[in-house]
Amino acid sequence: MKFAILSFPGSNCDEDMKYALTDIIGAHAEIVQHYEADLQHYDGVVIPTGASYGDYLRPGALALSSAAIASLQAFAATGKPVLGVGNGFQILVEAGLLPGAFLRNKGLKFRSGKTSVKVENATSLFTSAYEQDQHITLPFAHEYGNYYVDVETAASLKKNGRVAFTYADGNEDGSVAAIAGVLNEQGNVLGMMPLPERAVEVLIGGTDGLALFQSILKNGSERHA
Amino acid sequence: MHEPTAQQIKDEKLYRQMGMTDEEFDRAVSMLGRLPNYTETGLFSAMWSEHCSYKSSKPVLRKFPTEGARVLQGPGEGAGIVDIGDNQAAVFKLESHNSPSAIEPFIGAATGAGGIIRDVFSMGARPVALVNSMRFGDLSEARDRYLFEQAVAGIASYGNTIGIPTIAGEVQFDNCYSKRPLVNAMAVGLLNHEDIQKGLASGVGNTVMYVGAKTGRDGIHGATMSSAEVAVDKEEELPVMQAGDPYLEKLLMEACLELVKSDALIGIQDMGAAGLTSSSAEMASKAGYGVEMNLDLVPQREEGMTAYEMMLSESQERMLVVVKQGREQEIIDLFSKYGLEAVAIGKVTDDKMLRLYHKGEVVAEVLADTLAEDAPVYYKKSEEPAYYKEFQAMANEEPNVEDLKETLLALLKRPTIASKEWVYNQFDTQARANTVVAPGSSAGVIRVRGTNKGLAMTADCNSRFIYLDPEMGGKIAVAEATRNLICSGAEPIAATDCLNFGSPDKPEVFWQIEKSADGIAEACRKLNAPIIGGNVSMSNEVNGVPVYPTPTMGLVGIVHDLAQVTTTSFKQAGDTIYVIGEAATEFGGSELQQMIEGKIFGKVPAIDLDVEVNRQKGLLTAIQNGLVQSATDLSEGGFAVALCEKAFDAKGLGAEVTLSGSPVTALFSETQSRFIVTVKEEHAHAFEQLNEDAVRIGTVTDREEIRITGEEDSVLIDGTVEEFRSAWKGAIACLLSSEA
Amino acid sequence: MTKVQVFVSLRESVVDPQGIATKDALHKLGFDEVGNVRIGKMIELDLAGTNSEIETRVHEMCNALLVNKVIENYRFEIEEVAGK
Amino acid sequence: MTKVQVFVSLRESVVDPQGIATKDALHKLGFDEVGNVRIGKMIELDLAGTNSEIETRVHEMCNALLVNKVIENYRFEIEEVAGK
Ligand SMILES: Nc1ncnc2c1ncn2[C@@H]1O[C@H](COP(=O)(O)OP(=O)(O)O)[C@@H](O)[C@H]1O
Ligand SMILES: [Mg+2]
Repeated sequence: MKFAILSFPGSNCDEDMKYALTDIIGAHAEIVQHYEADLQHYDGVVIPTGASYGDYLRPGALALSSAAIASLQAFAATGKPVLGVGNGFQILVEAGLLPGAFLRNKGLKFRSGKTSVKVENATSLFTSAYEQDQHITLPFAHEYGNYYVDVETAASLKKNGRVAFTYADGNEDGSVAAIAGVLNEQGNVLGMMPLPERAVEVLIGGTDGLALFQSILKNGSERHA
Repeated sequence: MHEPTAQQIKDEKLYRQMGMTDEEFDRAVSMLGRLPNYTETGLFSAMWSEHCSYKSSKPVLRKFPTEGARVLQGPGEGAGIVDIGDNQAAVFKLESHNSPSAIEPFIGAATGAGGIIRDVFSMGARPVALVNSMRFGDLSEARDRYLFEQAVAGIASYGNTIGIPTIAGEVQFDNCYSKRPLVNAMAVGLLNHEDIQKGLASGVGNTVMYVGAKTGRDGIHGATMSSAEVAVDKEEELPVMQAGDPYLEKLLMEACLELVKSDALIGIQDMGAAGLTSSSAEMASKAGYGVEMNLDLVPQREEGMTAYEMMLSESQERMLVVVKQGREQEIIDLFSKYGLEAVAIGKVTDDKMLRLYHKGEVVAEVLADTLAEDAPVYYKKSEEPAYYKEFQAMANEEPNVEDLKETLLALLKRPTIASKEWVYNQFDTQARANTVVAPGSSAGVIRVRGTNKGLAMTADCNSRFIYLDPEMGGKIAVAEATRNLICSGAEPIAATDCLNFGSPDKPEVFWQIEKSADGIAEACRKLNAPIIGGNVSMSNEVNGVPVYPTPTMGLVGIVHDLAQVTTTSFKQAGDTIYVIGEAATEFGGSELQQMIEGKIFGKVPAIDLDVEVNRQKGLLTAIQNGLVQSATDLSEGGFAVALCEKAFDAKGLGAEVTLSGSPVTALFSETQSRFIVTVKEEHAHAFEQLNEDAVRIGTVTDREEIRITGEEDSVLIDGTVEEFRSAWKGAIACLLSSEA
Repeated sequence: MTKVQVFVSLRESVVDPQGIATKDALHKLGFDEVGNVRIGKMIELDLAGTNSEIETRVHEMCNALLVNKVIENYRFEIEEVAGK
Repeated sequence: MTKVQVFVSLRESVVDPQGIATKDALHKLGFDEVGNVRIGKMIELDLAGTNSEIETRVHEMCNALLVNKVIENYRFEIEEVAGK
């Protein structure tokens, strides 16, 4: 499987994502700059975290000015997997590929650390290698991690299994329904604030993020077969 | 606004408003052979400020050891460089941003981080980690709480946005810093030897290019300002603050790191203090050439800027680069890929002049050397303050303590000792996915990708010790920093310093500077930590009262094998607990003394550098031989605090130890060169062989309890880890939420 | 050039953590008369064009980028430079 | 309760990175007519008191908390709730 890591000006964790996908997971991944964003030849697109456009105006918003957004929307429409983590999630939301929006953390401060996350849907192509309701520990780092959708939308997301992850102990940033990760209707676009690419090595952040990438690989290669 | 004439500047002594003395002005006139015009006077005043010229600290800096087998670049460039093997090198420097932070803490701290990051990538290195060292008042006053909260947020916003993890630092609180915080930032970078760059403008005809942010009227005379006492009450009258743009700096950093691979590049330097002036004059002077610039070509953010304003602006995120004649287009294309402008604004000449054109006229013509090299050097008067004799004459006594446990709990709540989680949880400590040890242990450690090595880093300075006894205190600052590295399994390889002091015109202050430098220099020699760069910040005073002398030390070490990385926390029940070094009755400048007496006095703990070297060698060897489970150095609060810290993050573990001697001394004294180490039983013998000063005092238990007994089984401390932890963890947040 | 001020505020239904914190801080400082506090953005644009052109274009800018309709509302004022 | 809107903007000469980035984005989206962009705050307060009381108090609030005089300017408008 061949991944494009879509990098916008200011995206600063594209290298981390590439390292996780290639050196650790053993997948094929290339960093694609937003201006050369021709994504058709890839089997999956990952939008890394890290303050694209300085998080100015609204985190993720200024990416809308890039031609890459159109090709991203086209790519998502093909049903191939699109993963956005951290700022990547914020970009997916601003681009209308996922519902909702992000508010400043309830505590008004940037927070980084590790958090316990519950797998709410272990049937998606991103999460099938996890157990249903499994609790995993993932790093996070954000100032606008406070996910907002109106009550009705939240309810329907839950009902339709589109809530992939929730915060298991303490929802400190104030996300609606403790939502930590959301799928689109077709289930091929996932956005999440916790950072799985920082949890693929014992030495660094633990290994609870591995299963997410393994899921994508497994399901990806199956749909190719 | 109409600029005064050269004659008016002289007659009305206008140069004084720019921070120049009469003598300095006369010196400039004689060097120039004529009266300087307004722009030229600005150049001199900025370049001859303490901040740019080190005019009063140069003689002191000469004391420092700057050579070593690993040193590739000592002081003088943007940052120092040390070899770390495998054709790679570590590049780092510590720098102050105290005055801006006193005026606008968020912006001041943020641009401090931004500036030191630029210093590192201007050497050709990829910045991989940040460290900071900060000082504030004790948080009882609203202004100090504001300064603290905003400075932390400022550093966080810059580091997080640009994507460089903050992996270590220190914050201490004392009212000598009330309204006059210290904010020191350190950046560490990595490069391959062949990519080392210098700030040189050489080769007649080569092109001087301006890259990065446009120039505005912000930060004019920042350099002179940061060399003077700040009046925080007159905010509106202050010059416009130079705000930072971490997003732009990220783009600039990536572009410059691509640029250093190009053979078109001759030299590159950050436009830091005194912006265009210092970068152009220094690049010319260092290279022995001249530089000629047409200011009409400088990218400008505002209209109608004068030559004076452009040369003295401290707008952030700008670099000056010199490239081979004829290769300009390549550079322009390179930068435009990152959405940045690169503009040719001048060329290198052979007449050693800094010559500036504006609107078709020559507006300044000064020998570059007179601005840089030949800046005045002062040998300030030094005088031992009366307090020093007094303190030295005092006998060492124990503060009287009623309840040992209550005292320990109170110490754990002292902001200087309490958990700094409130601070470092606001930093992205994991960006770049190389952080092996995040803030919370002795030193921060990152992996060097592609190798099995790690880089450890720390910043330390106990200014109370330095105030009471600058020479001893200087030694202690270096020793504490190396202890933090050793306890993490790293071999110290080099140091950087930031000398934060009061006004050097005060003989007592200059005495503190000299003496602490003596102590630092000796300790750096003994502990093999050459000083490869640093920064001086003077006149840190409020209403004429200097802060405690605070020469912060930033140290970097190598972990030769990541398997040797060691942390503070207990690892396993049943492990043997050792203490290395005996407690003596030494409370001068200790946290306990400040807490109980409300002031500090007396002799500081004595440090014997030979003993220090020995113990560090023994401990590091033991760690490298895989004999050590956990290690901590004893610092503020002494033994009891350090023992608790080892239990706080160790799930399900506690400690039972027995101490001899007077309880208060055994628990709280800040005697130097001491460590608490835990060792697997099967390694006990081998460990003892290597550390003759190690004494078995107890074992790690599988109960979350801390139990310390004294002689005849007297119980000194007995409590659950949780009660100590909650005192320690919540203290800072609690102080911040307090009213009034 | 015409100056346009776009005022962006959070929708009623959206809680404003910053507004709440500011209100508490004001109360702490003794400004007890303060009720609700909401914090929004003021975006100042210099624009070329006739007022009616500007009017349509600013709506377009708000929809395309400046405002996130999920959480925000906006209004704007066009002021002649002369009017300053 | 009276509604007060405080408009906080950056002092002239203070760089506004957010404004610059937003301007570039607007240009990329084809809004070439956009000149300078500056982004400030709008703080909406519900207050009790007579207009003249409110006027003095709001100035106090701005000095005490709402405005950072080192880098920001402010102005405000008092509008009768009726006036909405
Ligand atoms: N401002 C800061 N930024 C990042 N880390 C910090 C900061 N202040 C303290 N820390 C971290 O908190 C831990 C304790 O700090 P400190 O009490 O100074 O340790 P020590 O006494 O061993 O020097 C260290 O890991 C240190 O790196
Ligand atoms: Mg320390």
